[in-house]
Amino acid sequence: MKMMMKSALLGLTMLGVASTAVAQDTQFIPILSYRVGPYAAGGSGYFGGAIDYFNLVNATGGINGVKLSWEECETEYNASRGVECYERLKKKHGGASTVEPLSTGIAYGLLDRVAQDKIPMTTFGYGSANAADGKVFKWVFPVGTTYWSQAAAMVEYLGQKVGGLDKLKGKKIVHLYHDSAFGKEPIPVFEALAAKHGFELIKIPVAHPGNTQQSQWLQIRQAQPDYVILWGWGVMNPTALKSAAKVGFPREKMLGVWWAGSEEDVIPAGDAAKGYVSAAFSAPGTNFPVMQDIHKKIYGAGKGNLEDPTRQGSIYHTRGVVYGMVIVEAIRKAQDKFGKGKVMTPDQVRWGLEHLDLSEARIKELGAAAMFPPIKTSCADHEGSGMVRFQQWDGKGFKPLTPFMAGDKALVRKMVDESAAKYAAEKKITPRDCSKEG
Amino acid sequence: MDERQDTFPRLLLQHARVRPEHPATREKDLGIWQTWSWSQVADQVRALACGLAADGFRRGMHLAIIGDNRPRLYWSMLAAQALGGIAVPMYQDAPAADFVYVLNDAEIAYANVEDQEQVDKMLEAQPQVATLRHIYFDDPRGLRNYEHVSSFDDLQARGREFDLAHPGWYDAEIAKGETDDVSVMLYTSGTTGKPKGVCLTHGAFIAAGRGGCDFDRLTERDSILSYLPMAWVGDHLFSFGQWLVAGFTINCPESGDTVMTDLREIGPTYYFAPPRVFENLLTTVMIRMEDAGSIKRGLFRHFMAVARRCGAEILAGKPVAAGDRLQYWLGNLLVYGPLRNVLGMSRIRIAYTAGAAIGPDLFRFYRSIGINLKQLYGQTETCAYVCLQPDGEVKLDSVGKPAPEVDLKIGAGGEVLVRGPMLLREYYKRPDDTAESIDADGYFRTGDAGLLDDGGHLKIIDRAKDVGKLANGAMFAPNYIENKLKFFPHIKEAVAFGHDRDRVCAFINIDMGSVGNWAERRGLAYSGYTDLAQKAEVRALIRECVEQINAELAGEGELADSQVHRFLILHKELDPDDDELTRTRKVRRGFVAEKYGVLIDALYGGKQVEHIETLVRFEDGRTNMVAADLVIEDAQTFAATGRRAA
Amino acid sequence: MTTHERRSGEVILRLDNISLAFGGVKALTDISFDVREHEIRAIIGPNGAGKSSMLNVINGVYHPQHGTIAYRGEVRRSMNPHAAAASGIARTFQNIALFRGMSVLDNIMTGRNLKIKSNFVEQAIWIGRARREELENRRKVEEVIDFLEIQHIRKTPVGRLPYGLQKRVELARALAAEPSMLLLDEPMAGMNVEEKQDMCRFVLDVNEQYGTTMVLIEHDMGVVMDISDRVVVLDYGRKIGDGTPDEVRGNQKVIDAYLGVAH
Amino acid sequence: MTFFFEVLIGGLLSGVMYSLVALGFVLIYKASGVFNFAQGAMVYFAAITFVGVTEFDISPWIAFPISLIVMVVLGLVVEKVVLRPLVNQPQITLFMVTIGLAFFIEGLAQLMWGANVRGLELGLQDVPLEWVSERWGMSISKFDLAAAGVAAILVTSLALLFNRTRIGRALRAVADDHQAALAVGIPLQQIWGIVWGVAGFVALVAGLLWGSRNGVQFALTFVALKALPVLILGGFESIPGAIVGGLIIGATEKLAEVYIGPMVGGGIEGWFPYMLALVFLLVRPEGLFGEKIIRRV
Amino acid sequence: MFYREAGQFKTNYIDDSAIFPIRQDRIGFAIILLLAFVAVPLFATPYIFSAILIPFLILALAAIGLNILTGYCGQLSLGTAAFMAVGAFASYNFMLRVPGMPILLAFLCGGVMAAGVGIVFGLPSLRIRGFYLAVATLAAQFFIVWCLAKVGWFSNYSSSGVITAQQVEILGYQFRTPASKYLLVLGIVSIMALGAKNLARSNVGRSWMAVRDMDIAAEVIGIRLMPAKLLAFAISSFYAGVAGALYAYMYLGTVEPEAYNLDLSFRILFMIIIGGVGTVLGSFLGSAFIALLPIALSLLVGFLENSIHLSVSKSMTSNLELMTFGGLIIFFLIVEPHGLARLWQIGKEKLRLWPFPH
Repeated sequence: MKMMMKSALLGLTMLGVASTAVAQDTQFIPILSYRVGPYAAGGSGYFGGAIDYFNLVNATGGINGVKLSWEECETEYNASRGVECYERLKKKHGGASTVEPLSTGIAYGLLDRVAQDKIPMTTFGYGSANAADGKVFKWVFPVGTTYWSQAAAMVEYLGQKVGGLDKLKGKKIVHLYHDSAFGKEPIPVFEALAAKHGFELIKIPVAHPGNTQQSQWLQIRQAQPDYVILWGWGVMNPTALKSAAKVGFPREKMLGVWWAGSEEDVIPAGDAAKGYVSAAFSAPGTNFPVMQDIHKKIYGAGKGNLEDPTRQGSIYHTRGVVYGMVIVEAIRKAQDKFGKGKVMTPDQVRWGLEHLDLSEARIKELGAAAMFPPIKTSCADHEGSGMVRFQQWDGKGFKPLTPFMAGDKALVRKMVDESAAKYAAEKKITPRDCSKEG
Repeated sequence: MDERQDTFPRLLLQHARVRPEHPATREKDLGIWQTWSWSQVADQVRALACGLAADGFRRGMHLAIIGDNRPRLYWSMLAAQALGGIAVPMYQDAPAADFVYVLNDAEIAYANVEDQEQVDKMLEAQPQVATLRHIYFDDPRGLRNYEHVSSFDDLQARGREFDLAHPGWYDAEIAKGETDDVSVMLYTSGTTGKPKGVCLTHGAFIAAGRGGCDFDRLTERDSILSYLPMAWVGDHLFSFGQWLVAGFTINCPESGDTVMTDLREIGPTYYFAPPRVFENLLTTVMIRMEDAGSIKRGLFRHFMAVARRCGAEILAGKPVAAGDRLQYWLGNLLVYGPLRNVLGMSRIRIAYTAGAAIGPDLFRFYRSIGINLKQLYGQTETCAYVCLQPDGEVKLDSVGKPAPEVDLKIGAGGEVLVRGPMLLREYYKRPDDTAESIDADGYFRTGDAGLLDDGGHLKIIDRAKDVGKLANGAMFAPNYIENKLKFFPHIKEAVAFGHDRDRVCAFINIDMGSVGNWAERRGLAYSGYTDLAQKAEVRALIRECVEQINAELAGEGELADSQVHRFLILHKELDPDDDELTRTRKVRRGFVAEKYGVLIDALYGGKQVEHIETLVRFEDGRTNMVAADLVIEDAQTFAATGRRAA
Repeated sequence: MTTHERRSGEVILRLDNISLAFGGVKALTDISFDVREHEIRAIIGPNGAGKSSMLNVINGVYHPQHGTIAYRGEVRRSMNPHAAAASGIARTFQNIALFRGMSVLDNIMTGRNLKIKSNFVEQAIWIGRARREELENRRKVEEVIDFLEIQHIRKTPVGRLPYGLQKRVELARALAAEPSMLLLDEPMAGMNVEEKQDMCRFVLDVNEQYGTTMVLIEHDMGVVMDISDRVVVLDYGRKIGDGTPDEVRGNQKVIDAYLGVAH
Repeated sequence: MTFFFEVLIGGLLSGVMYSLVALGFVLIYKASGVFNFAQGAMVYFAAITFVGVTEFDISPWIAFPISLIVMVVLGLVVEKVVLRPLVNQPQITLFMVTIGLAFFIEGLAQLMWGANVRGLELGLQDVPLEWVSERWGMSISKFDLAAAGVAAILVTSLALLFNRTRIGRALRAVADDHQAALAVGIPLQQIWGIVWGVAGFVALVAGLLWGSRNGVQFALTFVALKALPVLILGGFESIPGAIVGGLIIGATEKLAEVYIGPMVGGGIEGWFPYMLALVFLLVRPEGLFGEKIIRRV
Repeated sequence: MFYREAGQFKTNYIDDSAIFPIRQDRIGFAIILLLAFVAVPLFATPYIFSAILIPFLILALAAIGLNILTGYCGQLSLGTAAFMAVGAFASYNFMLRVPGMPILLAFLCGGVMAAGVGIVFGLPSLRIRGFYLAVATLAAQFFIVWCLAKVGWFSNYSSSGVITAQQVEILGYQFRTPASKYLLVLGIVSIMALGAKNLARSNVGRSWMAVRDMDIAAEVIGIRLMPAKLLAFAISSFYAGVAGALYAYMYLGTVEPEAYNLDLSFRILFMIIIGGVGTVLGSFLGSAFIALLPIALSLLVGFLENSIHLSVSKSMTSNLELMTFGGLIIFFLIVEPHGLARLWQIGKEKLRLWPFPH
């Protein structure tokens, strides 16, 4: 007991002492990672990828000479701990440039805080879709794709599969979703598109954690849908695949959200996962030059972040690398405007995120051609792409089915604006006038 | 208004005028300290007095007061005095039979008692006490169906009616009071014979109280715990005389069981206890410290050593080395302060002990942890007011200097003689005794043998009549020896013999608590006092003590011949119930010598073992026979060292 | 004791043809007896005779299958504990049923819960009526503490007390309710002679001081015969004797079933 | 109607899986009065240990005994280090300590074997039985049937252990009355050790079955939550209760999700079993197989 | 050692039943309050406010709520977080739908709603007890969170079921800075803690403890079990509800029902077990322990990494953190099963009796 109190005290006194060797002239990025708990596999892959890329940038001279620095904090995917991590890291090492919690719950907890602290937050491929409206959400960047864009793209893809969107009429599509904010997010878009294209949408929720889905799949079998969209998370995904196999529903007709589209989601299902299709906002693989560089320069030097090096090029790892690239590009963009070789302030980084212009050419320069879609953000549009590609699991890896493609962007944009406006009204926020922004 | 402040009722009225809201009396009752201010006390006393008057109590009558320290019993004394009556407090734990004599002697007609227990005793005594007619009780519990007794509440109710019906009567009665009126009659337990009623006047007690208050600068802000028998002169001086002189607060504990807790709660500024209380306290401290962890014990030992080295000196304001001073300061923070606190003594300004000699170690212990413990010297006949130890002049072996207004001299045979306003008026109905105890010059013969040292401090050696001579003519002061023995925590009582004999022998009573604890720590099993007392280990333990005082006596001149050659440990504890001790726990030497003559013969006859059977009386009156074979121990003696007095 | 006259009054409790069974096990069979106001009524009988069940029926812990209970003129099929408490029946238990996590004072204070009128909001704010009631009740409780002479353990957690004192605290808790009838289930079980004497004194004092009617289960025959006015004898759930101590002592059935065997 | 039976049978079969987990709880609760919340963590630990061992190219037939030894040792260590010092503490304290234990075991499992999600193939395909589908148009999973078989074997052997062996009798005595068992000289601590060992074994079996079904991943710890309503329904101390409770919970939750779910927006499986158990308890507080409690005064 | 109790006597029952009957305790507590209300706002950093102190206080409030139910009334509950969710969502809806609703009143109403829901889920406690009841409260946990997510009205039909707390404003003052939020939370928590303490020391609290310690005896002395238990559920849920509202309004800002998941319930249960069941103080100590331990551990790990350049992988340290957390809980319960409050009490007794051992 005495010992413990002592160590607790020791820990507290270290609050002040725990400075690090990180120099002041670096661009600091807090990493709110989670490497324990139910989502540890995803967290370690994703943040491993980001850190690998940051290491690569530092190894090759930084961003115009500015090195990146970062510090990790374990959130356990828990909102409260995530907030604490954010608060702990936000002022460190000259201040956080940008933050990426990779958790819907934590992102909500940070929503007000980042606006207050003026630190841009990215929510790569998750979170609230209305945040794509930069007029209302000045500090939030769902860069790449939101759930709504993804939902639209899924319908687009299914339209292609049946031979045109008009052929969707009369088709039955099941939305099998994790019964949470995450799973319910795309429903408005699905409903709008169902109305538009005339397909029948059957919504079947799965209670958290989703480790039994017998009844849902019996219902699905009963309904005999044409397609099942799997909007799952964690253990729900392999369970869905297994249960699909159990009731004999063809996996080829299952279309997963990208969080249901990683190796971690299909491997536990074993053979039951073969043929399953999922969305993705980045392409996996180790063949991209940037991945090769990471392999050689970082893992070759023994500095790789993944404990299991064979996970290089996996879905989560490449997502993390993509995240890293986008952030680095945003900082580069900001440097272009505010001074090369300087450490950017969070607001400058925000400007960079708002003026991203990653053309195909630029992406190729980065050694990531076709790894992720072109992204061009603006004051009003914090998403910048909305493109998704589809991939199929063949038992060993995900094989691309389509190039990056988008759905009904106009409809999605309209819904985003409406939703953001409602949010602004509720929160009494006056939207920015983007015509006046530089 | 009468401005004279020469009787207690007048003092009461004075306080009620000057400090009506100041707390006068507190009693822990129903879980909290019920408080009465001076004006409330005055009001209560008025009602009591008028009630007594209504029931026919008149000037010159005696009012018996029997019970634990209760506010209404203290007020009863004032009520009696207000009517010109005389309060006669009695020892509450005496059996009914003992009361009969005193009740008759004092011609008691009215008795204010505490509770059912005392009422029962009064009723038991009543058939033999022709005068006793009115019995009033404080606590009505269990007395619901008693007839011919009345509660204080009823008495006061009658009093208030009487007061209304006779306006001015009460004030007139107080005005009639004279300072030379007898205010209280205290019975001396008397080491021999029947108790004598000592008649003390208002003036005597006020003089004694005022002298003490001035001497120690007592004010109305002080407070005291009143827990000693009300019939004892000490309590009467501190909880009554000084209370009314200084106007401070007296606090009555909840019950006998809770005195220590109550002491701690009240945290009095002024404290009075006979040595045995201090001794018991110290024993508890030491026993409780035995169970402490080694660090704490080490800390305690270390700082107690520091305190022994310099504590008393620091208290006396004498120069002490800076290092010691620092250590003492630390010790005060870590040990003495907390210790005073747990003992309930952190606020004590002045503590007195009297009634018996106090062991130097004991005395020094309290002074060294920062408690200003002093001794006083006096008798019932002198309102317990003869000598006081002035602050800064506290000597361990003296009882202090003559108090203000006290005229003291050493008479023939070393007897201490005193004269002053605090002297008794007479022994009630005993002119012979009165004449015998007060000489022609008005000096009272204290009966103690003592001597004045160079600084004018009085040192008491023994009772004058007890001081005898050994067969070789050397001085023999049994009390002196006994007290030395009793200063050992293991020894509770001792009786030394030697007058007209060739050497000194002694009876010993071991202290059950202390020796019992000692035995337990050694894994010594025993079934009770008798068994424990006769264990060889215990005898060896006591022999060490005896030999230690022999060594001391060897260096004390004339007393070197008084070394204890042989002793035995009695098979039972000397007990007031068996008449072996007085109610104030003084040994009745003659009685004991007679009762245990066979043992004395064995001691002097050189026997090694002696059989004895004794009848023991319990509190409830049952008796039992205790028998044992007592082993007699021989103790080593030492050749006289030191100077031999002229 | 100078005057020891008891004022036995009217019958206030009458039990008629009470039968109680648990599952198939009969605990009480067709028992009838009454209790008069202010009296000390003892229930005796060998172990398992159904004595405690009887008390449990009186204050509604058990609901008998047959029979009626008339208390102060009101006839019921069965009591319930709250109604019993509200109508002035208090009790103590054979196995001490004190609230072990609370101090002596708090335990006794719970005995006064029925006297409290303030609601929880007032109590949370701790002013006005709530505080006044708290203080009034505290005073009442202190009187009980004083009565039973447990001042020195007032703030001690009950778990730390020796058995005898716990029994006394339980009695105090029952007394705090100022009951008109007190059910005592073996109040002196497991006590030494001195503690028993004390307890006897308290029981008698309570009876005398407050006129409380007592229904008492006790094993110590000396005590029972000494202090009770009338005695009911149970054996195997049936009544085999009823009357004054002397009558019961002379009853052959009782002697056979109980006295002869037990002593 | 076919659909109803299909749902019912599917539910009963998945109920067996719940029972398997509940069994671990019951064993420990019965013997030592501990409500072992770490049972879920033990299931995860067991499964990941098994998979981890097979990753060293060790055959499952060897991996199984290895994992079994690991689990038994874990159980013994837990009993000795964690629970023995807490004998005679209130149940809630013991319960809390097992939550702490759950954290510890989860951390240990991930530390030893990494947080990676793994598949586990027991050679049993989780596909419909063809002849059943053909004959009645119902899909009954082979895997579920096999799991039910395993559970049946496990329960039978536990029942044998409890009823036929000396240890079993001692176990039952301990369950009935700790003090009395101690008094007649049953080595209480040894019994507790055995029970924790057996609980480890049950956890391994449950871990393998659940792992092969959903993959071996952290979420296996959640299966404990599925077992809790089974426990309330069946009673904490009853092995048959765990089995029957599991079946009832499994069947009703599937039926409810299918038939009631759509009316209220679905996703009711998370709370429905609890509500069911709750309602059941209100009617019969002593549980399925409990005896009516007479509260003595 | 620092106690000087001699001379502190009580002359009336008010003083005798005071929360801090000992003067030194009163002084100590006054110093703590002074520190909390004055010194901390002056010196603490925003990080300390918004990441440590605010959640610590809010969770302590929830722990007080659970302690009322579990610690005082003896009804084990695993659904605290759900009642917090009710409070949060109710407050949100009162703010949203009642024009001009003062925020404090909204918190109060949120608490009252939670109390109502608490009563409903407390009803089973009349029939079932112990772990059975505990598991039954899980039904509340899952059902309430499901309900809040499922019924769109609760979240004002937000597509994802998420609510965004409105700006907190009292008498025109907007609580934006961490320090101001901290002070508001501290004020609310202090007042409610006092209320809980008052309840605990008056008849309601004693009735609860009586029910907890021996329900039959409680019934026999006239305590009605149903009102007592339901009141405990109601007040407990009220506290949880207010805490939940504060959690949404003063801490997270935007929350989904899932934020009030079983994990949170368990964390709060931990708090009272580690802190001390049946004491208000324990709720604070437990909250401090559970809220600060992971932070302290991760800081410690960070410090070790930086100071001795331990280059262990991050997942390893994260797992070690988790194990240490679990291990410490085990260790703690073994060392002092009655929690930190008991430890404090023992320590205090020792200091009061110093230098005596007992």
